[in-house]
Amino acid sequence: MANDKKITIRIVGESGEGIVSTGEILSRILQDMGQRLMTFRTYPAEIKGGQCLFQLRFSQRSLHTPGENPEILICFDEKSYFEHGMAKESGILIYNSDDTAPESTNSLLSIGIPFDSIAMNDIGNIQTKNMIALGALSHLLSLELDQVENLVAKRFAKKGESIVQANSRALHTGWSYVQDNYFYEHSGIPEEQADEQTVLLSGNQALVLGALAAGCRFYAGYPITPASSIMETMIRELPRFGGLGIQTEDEMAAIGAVIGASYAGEKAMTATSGPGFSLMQEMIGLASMTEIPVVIVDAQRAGPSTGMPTKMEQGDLLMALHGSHGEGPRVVMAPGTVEECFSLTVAAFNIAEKTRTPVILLTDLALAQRMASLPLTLFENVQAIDREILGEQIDGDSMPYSITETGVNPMALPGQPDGMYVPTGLEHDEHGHPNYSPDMHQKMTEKRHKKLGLAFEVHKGFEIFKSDEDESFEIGVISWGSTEGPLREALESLRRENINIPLMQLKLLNPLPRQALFRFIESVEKIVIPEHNYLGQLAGMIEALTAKPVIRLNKVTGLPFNPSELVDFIQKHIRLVPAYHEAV
Amino acid sequence: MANDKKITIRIVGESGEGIVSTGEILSRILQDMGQRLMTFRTYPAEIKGGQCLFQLRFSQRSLHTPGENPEILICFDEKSYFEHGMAKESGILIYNSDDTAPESTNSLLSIGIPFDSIAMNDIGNIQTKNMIALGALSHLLSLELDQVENLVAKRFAKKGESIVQANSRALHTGWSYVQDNYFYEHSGIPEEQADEQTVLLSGNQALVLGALAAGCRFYAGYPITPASSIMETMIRELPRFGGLGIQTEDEMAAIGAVIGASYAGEKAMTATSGPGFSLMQEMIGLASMTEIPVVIVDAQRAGPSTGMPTKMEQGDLLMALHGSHGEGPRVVMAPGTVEECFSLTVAAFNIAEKTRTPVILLTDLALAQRMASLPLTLFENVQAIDREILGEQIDGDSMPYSITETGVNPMALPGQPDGMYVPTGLEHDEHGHPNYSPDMHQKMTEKRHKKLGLAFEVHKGFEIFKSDEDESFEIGVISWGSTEGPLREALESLRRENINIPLMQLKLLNPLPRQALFRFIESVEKIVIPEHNYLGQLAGMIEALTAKPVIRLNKVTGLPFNPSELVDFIQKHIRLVPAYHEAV
Amino acid sequence: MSANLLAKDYKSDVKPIWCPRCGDFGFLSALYKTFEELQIKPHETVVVSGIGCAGRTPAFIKTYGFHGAHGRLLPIAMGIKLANPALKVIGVTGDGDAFAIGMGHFPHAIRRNVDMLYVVLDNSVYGLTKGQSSPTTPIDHKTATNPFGLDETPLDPVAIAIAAGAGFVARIFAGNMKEMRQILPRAFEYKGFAFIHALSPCSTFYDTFDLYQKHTRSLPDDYRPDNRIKALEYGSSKEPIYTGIFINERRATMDEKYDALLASVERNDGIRELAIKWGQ
Amino acid sequence: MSANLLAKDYKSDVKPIWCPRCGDFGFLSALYKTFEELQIKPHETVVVSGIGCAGRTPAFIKTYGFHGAHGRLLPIAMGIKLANPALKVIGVTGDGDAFAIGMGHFPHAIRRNVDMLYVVLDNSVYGLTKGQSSPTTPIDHKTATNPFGLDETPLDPVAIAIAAGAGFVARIFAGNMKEMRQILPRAFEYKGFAFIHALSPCSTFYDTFDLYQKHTRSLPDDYRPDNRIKALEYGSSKEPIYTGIFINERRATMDEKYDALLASVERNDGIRELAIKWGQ
Ligand SMILES: Cc1ncc(C[n+]2csc(CCOP(=O)(O)OP(=O)(O)O)c2C)c(N)n1
Ligand SMILES: Cc1ncc(C[n+]2csc(CCOP(=O)(O)OP(=O)(O)O)c2C)c(N)n1
Ligand code: SF4
Ligand code: SF4
Ligand SMILES: [Mg+2]
Ligand SMILES: [Mg+2]
Repeated sequence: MANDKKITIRIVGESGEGIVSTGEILSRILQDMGQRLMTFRTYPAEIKGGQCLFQLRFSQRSLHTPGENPEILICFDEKSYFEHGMAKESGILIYNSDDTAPESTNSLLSIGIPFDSIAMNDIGNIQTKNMIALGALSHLLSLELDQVENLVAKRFAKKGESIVQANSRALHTGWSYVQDNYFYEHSGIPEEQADEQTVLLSGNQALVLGALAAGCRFYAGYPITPASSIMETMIRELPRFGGLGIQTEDEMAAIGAVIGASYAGEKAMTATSGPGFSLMQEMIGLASMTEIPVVIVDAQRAGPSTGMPTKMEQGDLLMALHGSHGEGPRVVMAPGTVEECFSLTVAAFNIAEKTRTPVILLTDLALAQRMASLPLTLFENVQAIDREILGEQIDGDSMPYSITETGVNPMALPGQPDGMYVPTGLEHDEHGHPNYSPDMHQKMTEKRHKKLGLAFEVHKGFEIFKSDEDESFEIGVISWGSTEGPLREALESLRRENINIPLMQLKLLNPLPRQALFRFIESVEKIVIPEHNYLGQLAGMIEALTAKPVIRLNKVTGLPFNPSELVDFIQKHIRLVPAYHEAV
Repeated sequence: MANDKKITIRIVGESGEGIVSTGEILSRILQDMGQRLMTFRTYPAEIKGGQCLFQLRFSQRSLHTPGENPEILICFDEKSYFEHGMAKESGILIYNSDDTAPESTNSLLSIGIPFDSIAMNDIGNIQTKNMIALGALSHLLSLELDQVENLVAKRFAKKGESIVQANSRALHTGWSYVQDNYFYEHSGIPEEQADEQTVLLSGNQALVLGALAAGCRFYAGYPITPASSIMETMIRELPRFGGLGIQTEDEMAAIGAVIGASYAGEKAMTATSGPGFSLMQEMIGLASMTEIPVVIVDAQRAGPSTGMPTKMEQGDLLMALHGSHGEGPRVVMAPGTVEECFSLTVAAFNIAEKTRTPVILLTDLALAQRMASLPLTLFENVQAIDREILGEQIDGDSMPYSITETGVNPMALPGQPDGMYVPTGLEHDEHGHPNYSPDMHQKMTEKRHKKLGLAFEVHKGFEIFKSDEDESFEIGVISWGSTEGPLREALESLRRENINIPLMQLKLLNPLPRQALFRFIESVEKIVIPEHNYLGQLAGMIEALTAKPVIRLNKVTGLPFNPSELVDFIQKHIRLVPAYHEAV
Repeated sequence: MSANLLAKDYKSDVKPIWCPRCGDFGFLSALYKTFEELQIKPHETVVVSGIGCAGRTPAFIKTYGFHGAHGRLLPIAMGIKLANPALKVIGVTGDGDAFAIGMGHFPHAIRRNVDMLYVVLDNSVYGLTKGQSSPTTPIDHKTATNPFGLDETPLDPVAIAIAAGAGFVARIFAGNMKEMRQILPRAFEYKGFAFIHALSPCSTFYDTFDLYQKHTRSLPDDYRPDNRIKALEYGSSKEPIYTGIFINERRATMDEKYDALLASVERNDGIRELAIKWGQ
Repeated sequence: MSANLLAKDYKSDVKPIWCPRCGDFGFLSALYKTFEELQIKPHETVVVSGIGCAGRTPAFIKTYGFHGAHGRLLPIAMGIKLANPALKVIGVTGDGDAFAIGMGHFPHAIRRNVDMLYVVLDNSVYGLTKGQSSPTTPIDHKTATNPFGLDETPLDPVAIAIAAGAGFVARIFAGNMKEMRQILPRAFEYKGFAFIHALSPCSTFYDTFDLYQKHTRSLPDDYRPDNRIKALEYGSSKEPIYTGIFINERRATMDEKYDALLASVERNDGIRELAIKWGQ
């Protein structure tokens, strides 16, 4: 059974050498061949220059991560090798023999190809280096060269016939170079098709699809890495759904427009990253106070300040919960996978509409840019919940902010006769009129917080991964966001060594699924929480909630956990007495 | 011994009737007479209209609160009585007999004075109502009428001779009205002088003095209640100290200018309240990342959003800690008293300069506007710490961000030859050059957090109040900010019933004085944390830190705790099993 | 809803909290009357504001409204208008809200040509926060935050609006009811971003009523609002301070462009199909 | 420090990360040369920037600098100047940073007349974030965020600066070294807020080099920079796009006013005395 085989390919080189497009083309081909993929990329913040990495991994089963050490590494220059080369002995290295050959390779087989001279002398276009590499790769993977050629031709059609021709020649040359000079026994790609139809989408693309599926019809945003592509796609697609997306002058304008549009009846969203999210805080408080449903995506990147705009981090959790003055409750959710970038976005809108509360969706740079194969069924039968509209229910009693059992009132929409009201950021009575009496503030504060509980009617807020029916464990892991993938892979590999560790992945970070959390925590002796931040932000929340100490695993390097480092971490910590985090 | 006698006077009426100026004049007189005072005011957010309250309490000893039920209540209309009247049977009521007499008074003696008719008919100026009341009060307190008259004349001198005259007549009329119509055996104000010289200052005034004493020479701000008076005073006073204060176009400009000024070498501060504080978050992250010392005052008011601009709350603690994206560490401090508005502001600057980190000073509306008698010695021998300047130390090794043992580097100031560097919000290496390598980010993140520990070299971060040498207690209270006063008063009264409860008042909220906290918590069975917010923000922090559940007492009415409600709360909760906060 | 609506029918049951003689009363009353004159439909109208004394306006009007955050009126108003272009959107706020903290949005609302009326009640002071300087406070006027006269040259909102390319720019004085009644209906009829600089004295912190009474003058009868250079000359004159319509030019609005786009664009064929298009 | 400094002495050891043929190179090189010409003292100079490709400038210059936050250049620069008026403060940033997110500070820096040079390298696009529209992108230019041509009328920064009352307003083209070398020294010498609108093409996302080569023209020789109405006429002309100094008028700067105040004011007599003054 070749079913379980996973192959990882890494392409590294200077930014501008076509690293990403080579990776993307290869990914498409493998996707076409019925493989399941997951990708990862990391690149410098500058427009040009700096080292860049694209990694893809494929298999016939769903993947949790884009892999660690590659089976095949393509490396355009020595510098890239040292920054992104192989960590331990493994796989095949293809390097640029016109550059210095990497001194200390750990590869089992090294293939030197003079990319520069072939590109310049044989093809007559230095830009075709990456196509030579792709040709070589195609041979190693025994891909159909025709198919590769077609896809490349399609992608570069706009650049004109001569480029397409040059690319074709480069592909063939690369293919032949390996065929002629090396002998490599490859197993080929399994023929057998994966059982479901899948599509290869990035986290941001899945999120946009989720928003559209949920009924989002207004988008306003401001460019920022890694959220810009959400805006660009929304602006392009929304009109075809009868909606509108705009770029505003800053993030405060973006969230302002979103609040206005939602007040006027459209489901509305904005997306940003850390710096823009900080700027939106005051207005998020306004949405909370006026009970206008909005969805805000924070695609986290490494901070603080401008930080590392092209690196990932999970540093914004506590800001998502508490980033505004006073206590303006918000719902906070975090997808762990590309698939959830779709499904939790739908849930985010549903919760926003149901609770009339801002919902914050925390993704991160790695997840936003990760591509993964998703089953097409995901996009079928999506349930969208709409806010309750005042409609015909108008009677003497219905006030825009009356204190109901759930805390939620139907919304009147401008244009609707007799529903007139004026939302205000001031504390207000049930009519929405400014009111600062002690009682009113206490009651309204309670009302605004109470509504959050309704989120659980849309989403239970967590998922638990455990392989067997054990009832109690020495150690249990709790996670949020994109650490899910490496953790699942790490725990699966521990399980193969008969170490059974359950994982609770939290999807709702506010409100927290308390009961499930308590149950989970009661079933384990020690809790480990790995996070890409320094403070252990979720860890602190769990400790506050459960009064139980947590073992923190914190990594702030801008790069996602590898399953193997998690395995090492856990194995190292599993025998230690739980200790408070010692920093600060 | 009259030493311990405390008298509380409350004046209530419609905003615009001179409630506050009457209270302030009376306070000055009592201050002149060597009394120790504390005041409280609450008023509507509108410029005109709405009910308004001024309360003052005096004694020969320092006070913890402005009192609860007044010994004397002056009430200009019935509506005010119902909003701000007496809760239980006590004291003397002076009411406006031209208005409806309060129906259900709880007072022991009621004095009706026809304020309107006297003012209109006898004095010929309806504005003098409050002076008639002041005259009556002067009689009840057997003040020197001459002295009162002089102070009033001084205060109204600008308004012209005829106003001064009318006021004098009104004072005399009020005095005589009580003398002629009522018999009241008053004990008078103790002659004996308090032992130290004191001054009567508001929280905001004390804070400004602290900033000036610490060496603050640049201020930028934007108007907002209750921080505006800090800006107005700084702008007026700074030039006399060789500095400059400005009003900017918004809060982002204010914090930007402050960061620029501090980079260029001046100690700099801004002050705001919730909405402005939210807007500053991105820039606070920049200060943290670039290691520019700045002091930011957040005079909290009731939130979220515009909220209740003239009411108090403690809702911004978690935002102060985590309000910016990524993890840009800041020091957070909170004065509990007017005295500490001075001393902790000095400490805030000292910590900022020492750690090159933004320091946030959390006050609140009640504290900002509270007046209290402070010993003059407070303002003597203030120790100001200055940042370490690169100066002569320049050598090959000194880089602007080198990773030193403490984490802190001396600062080069523009103008200084050879110290040139470019602070950046991007992650950077020791030279300050942008650098996104995994190692560098991890190290620099650690460096920025580690520095916070130096705060304890300036301030130990807490104070413990306990009356005896007991080593362990059934219950212990932890508090922050202006709940200190009512708590001390509450615990003192419990102590009189032989219930000994220690209080730990936290002054440094980040970093927390962990060791002292652990010691304190180990000495008590149950922890109670009263806060003016809904979530129990400090409570959550303590639970996270100590993994010990806390009994939360939360009040979000916009009004400060009364000692008696704290006593009730504590007595009610003292027998209960600690329970998680049940909301949400 | 068919019966004739009177000015008073547009009053909400919240009483204005303004001080006696506040200029804002004059404007509000002209607004009620204009509503009556044009028989504005309350439920199809949204009055949006920022924070300040002027910003309290929506609460006093029986239409839809939005009392937002300080400085963010324009983005909120834009969102409302784009979500439902059938609504009549009116922004009313103060000079600090509009030209200090809200300044960044002003030229952008203008260049987008959001179809709305934007009235800034300019009292050259911060009223609600009690007397600090605003961007339009004259240099020589000492305020709580300008005790030494260190202040800056005041901004000229009309000049900025013209330079940013606004299609409708006018100035009114809250003490001149007759002229307000003439200008407001024209601003309402204008399709596009209409900016009104409304001189509205603060009787409590900076009473400029007499000053404006004396120094304002209506634009000459032969003034034609179609020339930007001329508009700038008249608009920024300090003596006299002209009131009237400086510019009145029509161009395509954001919602019109958007409508045209919607009419021209192919409809989607569902989420699944989009996923296939992107992902295969 | 007394030896003659050459242009190259002002280069830091950080290499510009800009794309080949980026317009910003041209400006930077003119700046180095102007530094040499004026023998600017590196340690008394601070180059402040926002975020963007243009915003990276300070890193490449061997003076003091500050690479701040997106849109906040002007407040930071003002703080630096007010804290130490002896410093020469130069702001350099992009059109998005300056006129989108940073727009709100622009008229205020102008009216305060902060003594600094403010250069906006305008490529009419967001470079660093890869090709979105900026406030100065022409309507007909399709971008990642303007796929349908729904965009707005571009802002005219020179017109806004003039309307806000700036004392020094100029336009340069990064492809015209000769003229930059003439204008930059004059801007440096100007005491007060000097604004330079620098046309600086983005070779990667919107290459307008040839366009500007063709359409820019220097102001006529007899143009005198002392008339705002005329300045507006020339400054906002689209064909040709004029380069040169539109306005050059002196008025008191913020630091001068502040110096005068400091000289006139009575010194304090200590904190204790102030406490007594307020509290007794
Ligand atoms: C972010 C923020 N900063 C400051 C304030 C405080 N604030 C309320 S209204 C106002 C200005 C009022 O002036 P203006 O806009 O001229 O309106 P006016 O009261 O004069 O009508 C300010 C600064 C606030 N509410 N929010
Ligand atoms: C608050 C915030 N929002 C968004 C960004 C992302 N961002 C970085 S640079 C930039 C704009 C760059 O355009 P421009 O100012 O024109 O400079 P250019 O790159 O074209 O020189 C943006 C939106 C950010 N860093 N901070
Ligand atoms: S303070 Fe001024 S602006 Fe505000 S209501 Fe009173 S008069 Fe009007
Ligand atoms: S993207 Fe454009 S602006 Fe940025 S460096 Fe490249 S050419 Fe210059
Ligand atoms: Mg105003
Ligand atoms: Mg640009």
